[in-house]
Amino acid sequence: MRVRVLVRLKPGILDVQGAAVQRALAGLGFDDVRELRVGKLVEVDVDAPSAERARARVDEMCRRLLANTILEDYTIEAEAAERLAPPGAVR
Amino acid sequence: MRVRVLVRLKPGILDVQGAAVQRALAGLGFDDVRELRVGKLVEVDVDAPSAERARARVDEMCRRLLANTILEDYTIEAEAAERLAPPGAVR
Amino acid sequence: MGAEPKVTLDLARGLGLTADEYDRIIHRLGREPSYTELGLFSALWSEHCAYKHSKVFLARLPQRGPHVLQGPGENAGALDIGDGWAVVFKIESHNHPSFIEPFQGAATGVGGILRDIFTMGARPIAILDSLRFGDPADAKTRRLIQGVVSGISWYGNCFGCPTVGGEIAFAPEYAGNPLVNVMCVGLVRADRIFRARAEGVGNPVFYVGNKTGRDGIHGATMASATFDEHAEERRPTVQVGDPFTEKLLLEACLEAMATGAVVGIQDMGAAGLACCTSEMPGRSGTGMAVELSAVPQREEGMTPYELLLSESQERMLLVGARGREEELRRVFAKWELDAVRIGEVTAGPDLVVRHRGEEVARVPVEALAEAPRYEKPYAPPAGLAALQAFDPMTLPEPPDCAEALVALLGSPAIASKEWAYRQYDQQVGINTLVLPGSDASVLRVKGTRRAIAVAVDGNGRHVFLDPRRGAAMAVCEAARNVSCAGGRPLGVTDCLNFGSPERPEILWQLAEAVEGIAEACRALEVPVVGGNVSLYNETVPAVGATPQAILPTPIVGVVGLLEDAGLLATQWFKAAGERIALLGPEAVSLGGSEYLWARHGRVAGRLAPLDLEIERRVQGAVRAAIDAGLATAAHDCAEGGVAVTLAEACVTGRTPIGCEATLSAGGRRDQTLFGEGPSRVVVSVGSARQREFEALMAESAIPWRWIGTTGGDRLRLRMGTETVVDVGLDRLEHAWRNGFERHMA
Amino acid sequence: MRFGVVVFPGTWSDCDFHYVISEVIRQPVKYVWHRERNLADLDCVVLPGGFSYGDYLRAGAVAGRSPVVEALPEFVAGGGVVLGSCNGFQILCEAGLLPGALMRNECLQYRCQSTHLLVENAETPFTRALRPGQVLTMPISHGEGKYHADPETLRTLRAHKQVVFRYATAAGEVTRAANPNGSVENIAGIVNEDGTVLGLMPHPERAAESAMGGTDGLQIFHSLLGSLVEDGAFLKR
Ligand SMILES: Nc1ncnc2c1ncn2[C@@H]1O[C@H](COP(=O)(O)OP(=O)(O)O)[C@@H](O)[C@H]1O
Ligand SMILES: [Mg+2]
Repeated sequence: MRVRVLVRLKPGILDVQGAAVQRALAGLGFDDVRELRVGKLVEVDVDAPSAERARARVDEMCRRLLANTILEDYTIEAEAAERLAPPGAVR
Repeated sequence: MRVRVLVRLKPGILDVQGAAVQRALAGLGFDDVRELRVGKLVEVDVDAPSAERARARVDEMCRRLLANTILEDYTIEAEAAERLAPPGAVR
Repeated sequence: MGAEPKVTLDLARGLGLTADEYDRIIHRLGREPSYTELGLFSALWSEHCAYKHSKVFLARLPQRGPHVLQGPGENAGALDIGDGWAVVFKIESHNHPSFIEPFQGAATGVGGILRDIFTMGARPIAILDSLRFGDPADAKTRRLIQGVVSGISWYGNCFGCPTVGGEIAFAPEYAGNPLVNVMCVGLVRADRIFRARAEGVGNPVFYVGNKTGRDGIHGATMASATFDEHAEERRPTVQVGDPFTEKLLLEACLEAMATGAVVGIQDMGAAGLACCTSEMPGRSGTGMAVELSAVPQREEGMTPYELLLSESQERMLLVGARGREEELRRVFAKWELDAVRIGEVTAGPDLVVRHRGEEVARVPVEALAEAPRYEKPYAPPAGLAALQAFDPMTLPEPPDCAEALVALLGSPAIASKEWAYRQYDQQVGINTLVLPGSDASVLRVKGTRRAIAVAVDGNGRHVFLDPRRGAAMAVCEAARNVSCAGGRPLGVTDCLNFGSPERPEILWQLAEAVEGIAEACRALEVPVVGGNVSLYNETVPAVGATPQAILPTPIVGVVGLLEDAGLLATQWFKAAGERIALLGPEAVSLGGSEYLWARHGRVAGRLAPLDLEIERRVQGAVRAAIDAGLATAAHDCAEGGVAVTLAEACVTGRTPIGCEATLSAGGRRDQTLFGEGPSRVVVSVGSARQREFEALMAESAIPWRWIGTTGGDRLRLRMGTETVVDVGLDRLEHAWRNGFERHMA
Repeated sequence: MRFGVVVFPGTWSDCDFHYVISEVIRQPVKYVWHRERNLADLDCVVLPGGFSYGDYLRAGAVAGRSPVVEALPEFVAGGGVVLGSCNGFQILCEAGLLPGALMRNECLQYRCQSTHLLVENAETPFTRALRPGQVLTMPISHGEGKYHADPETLRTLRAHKQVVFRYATAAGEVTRAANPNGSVENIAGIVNEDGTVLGLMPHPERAAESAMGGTDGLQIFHSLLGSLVEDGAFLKR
């Protein structure tokens, strides 16, 4: 069962790295970026009988280790989330 | 236009973070993890007339800066990708 | 697994072997090699492993001396420093990988040299990095610098070895071919040095460390991948560093060595398993048999060829004592590492490689070590004589020498490199007595009164204009830096970075440079105990254009000994009212100088003369003055000449202290101030000890004179009675602190 | 006073603390392996600097869940004290033994440099030999030392005088320029409510001998020893 975890800084916390990337993009001429935030992607393949169980298990991993809830929020998604980009964009 | 970029190490490249996290989880009793890979999540809000344009623009950003294409692959997804986790899991 | 490609001359060529070499292999084996065997030869007979073009020259380097415990031929050299201790050190290049992927390339460069040190049983205590880039005003170069410096920082810091010194210099010739040379120094009990030998028939061979993937398999795999549809997946991948695993390897290896159950050990660096399984028995006249399917693997379906040639990082090959396998396994298990038995030492003469029981290679160990040696023709480059004939005195004098000095102090090559080294842990291990920022760094040897001083140096412009003298000057400068810290130079490691040896003018540079290093080492009585050669450092700027080689850049690392760690010196003035002496010859030249490059954009002219006997005596005199507690500061005159040396002595300490000095009249002002020449050192002496110092200098039989006094908040330089520079320290300090950093901010 | 220096895979200031404790302040000291849960024979546990488990996920995250760290609450409840420096501070926060969290330096680079620390609370076992307002000089060496806590936590920290050190100028002014990593309110070191667990980013063990450039770090050890000598209060056993 493949599950995907997205870990992001909590809304109130300054994302210094995101700001730096945004600045660097602006320097390259990408001045159309309104906002940019950088987070972590954790992809887990977990032994579980059902998607439900897998998700519950990964939720536990997040609480125990994968996220620091003082700083970070997390979302769990089923890996199958369709990739909305055209195949060409998948490198 | 909000777009989400997932940056992952290319297959075959040693994922030192992923391996370390997997070992750590096993140490915490999560021995049901078959594989775990750590990547980057970049969420970009870009000024664009259409989803197409936004995606094309972000694709360019990926090639120029957001991904290191020697080591990394990337996927671009529309931000609206439904979150498949139950609301309770969103922290 | 796709079928193995058929072995043909074309395939051999594709793997980098020449037709002649291919014939030799067939002749040596008495048959066609198998594909896997061809892989072994291609790797071990590569320039990188076999030194085909440089070996004839390297033999000229002096390698023996009273302190040498281990010369070239092992993973690193070793010198006896007394009280039962030895230092183990070596320098290596990671130029090509760092250009492809600056962060990981530099990081894995650090990882590789650290392993070379701890395979000898030594605990690494210091890293030094010598870097060369194009113009930092260029955005692409800046990204390279950022990547390389953060890669070194990441690996060294995470591993836990301080980076205590190094250098960064710039020239357009490096833009397409940056240099990343890393030196590491370790400490070991002199009677506990381990060697990369496979002794004792029947002893088990263990594989330890990270799993093997398809990382960095040399272009070879590319060629072979066209034979099946999996070409894309098989593409060799960039090597990625894992400093955490390396740290575990360090602790586990040292602990395993302490049990006495380790017979020999070597790290899997270039050409990975192929290199270890042939070099280790090669050194001890034995053979080895290994079973590749036992090798821990990260990817599916790896072929014998790939398993042998993979350059996955953080791996070691270890020969254990028979019957003590369990002991070894326990130590590695404690550090959460697998030690897997993959074979055993045999009576020889062959390296026998099996895969799932099937023999895939059987090659005499000696044959793999018998790469051809080339003695190709060489000749000086055509335009060199004209360049040397250029007279810098035909250029206009600067209207304002103070302005020229401020500009020179702010040139990226001379300006402070704090931007880089504040990203490096400089102190872990609590040995660093002198941090980066002085001529040499000094590390104590705990439990003794001793300390070691270390420095790396090299100047591509000097070597380009006069390879022999320029390279000799690099040895002198590194040794002089060590002497200025109070250390007696004991030994040298060198990294020879050049273009393609297939071009006669490059080979000439290499030959001359090695000769220069040898001359200087003999004169200073410092043997070369190890090093590295990096050739083919060139880029083709545009399709069809002639390749652009780097400036010929031998980098020299020197390790010296202080018998008393309390008697060390740093480069900055400590107090007002002290006298300043200039030791060494007056002769300087603007030829090949930083000034000529920074102000006039030229690399031309002749270098100042080098008298190795004077050099030796000046260094001895500086050390004697430091040992006697007479010198409160000692600073070597290098890039930028005596004016920059004095300015640095004023502003690089915690509290700036000004000075006044009178330089010899007569010459042109820019030449006197900024001209460069060897064997020159500025020393400050407390006024009460002036007479003693004079006596000591007289005894040392060197040219020297008092030139001024410290104090105030300005730098004032006179020539005769004319004041040529009078500038506030704040301006000098600002220029020096920001000259490089402003590019990187 | 019996010290234990904890060793995680990837720890590197362990030997430095061990050296300073045994050779400089000359106290009994031993290494404590990260799997150890029995700390009964110790008075002070040191969590040293390094990159435990490579710090690959977040600094200190994995070590914060290790057996030895799980044993710390009981050790502290029994009268022991805990000193976490650098990675040790990160581990204590990750384990929830100290409030807040340490994030990537604001400059996004590793920083190894000398810093000045303003002593704010001189009433902890770690700072009793000091005066409030005193300025110490100690090096830092980290990539993730930006202290973060939400406003409410910061209020509590202030209310209980839990902030022990702030980055400052040599003259003791708490300024933005003196803050090497962007820590909130220049916080460099804090204690728990009881004052028995100290976490700080700087390295006291690197400032314990004049040959290493200063001895201000020794004050923390002297405070600990003095606390023991004057009243064994925090040593209930
Ligand atoms: N420039 C040099 N000067 C002296 N010795 C050298 C030089 N280059 C290489 N050597 C020695 O030759 C041996 C083989 O070098 P090398 O192949 O670089 O070792 P490694 O396999 O560890 O990279 C080493 O002992 C090294 O010290
Ligand atoms: Mg080696």
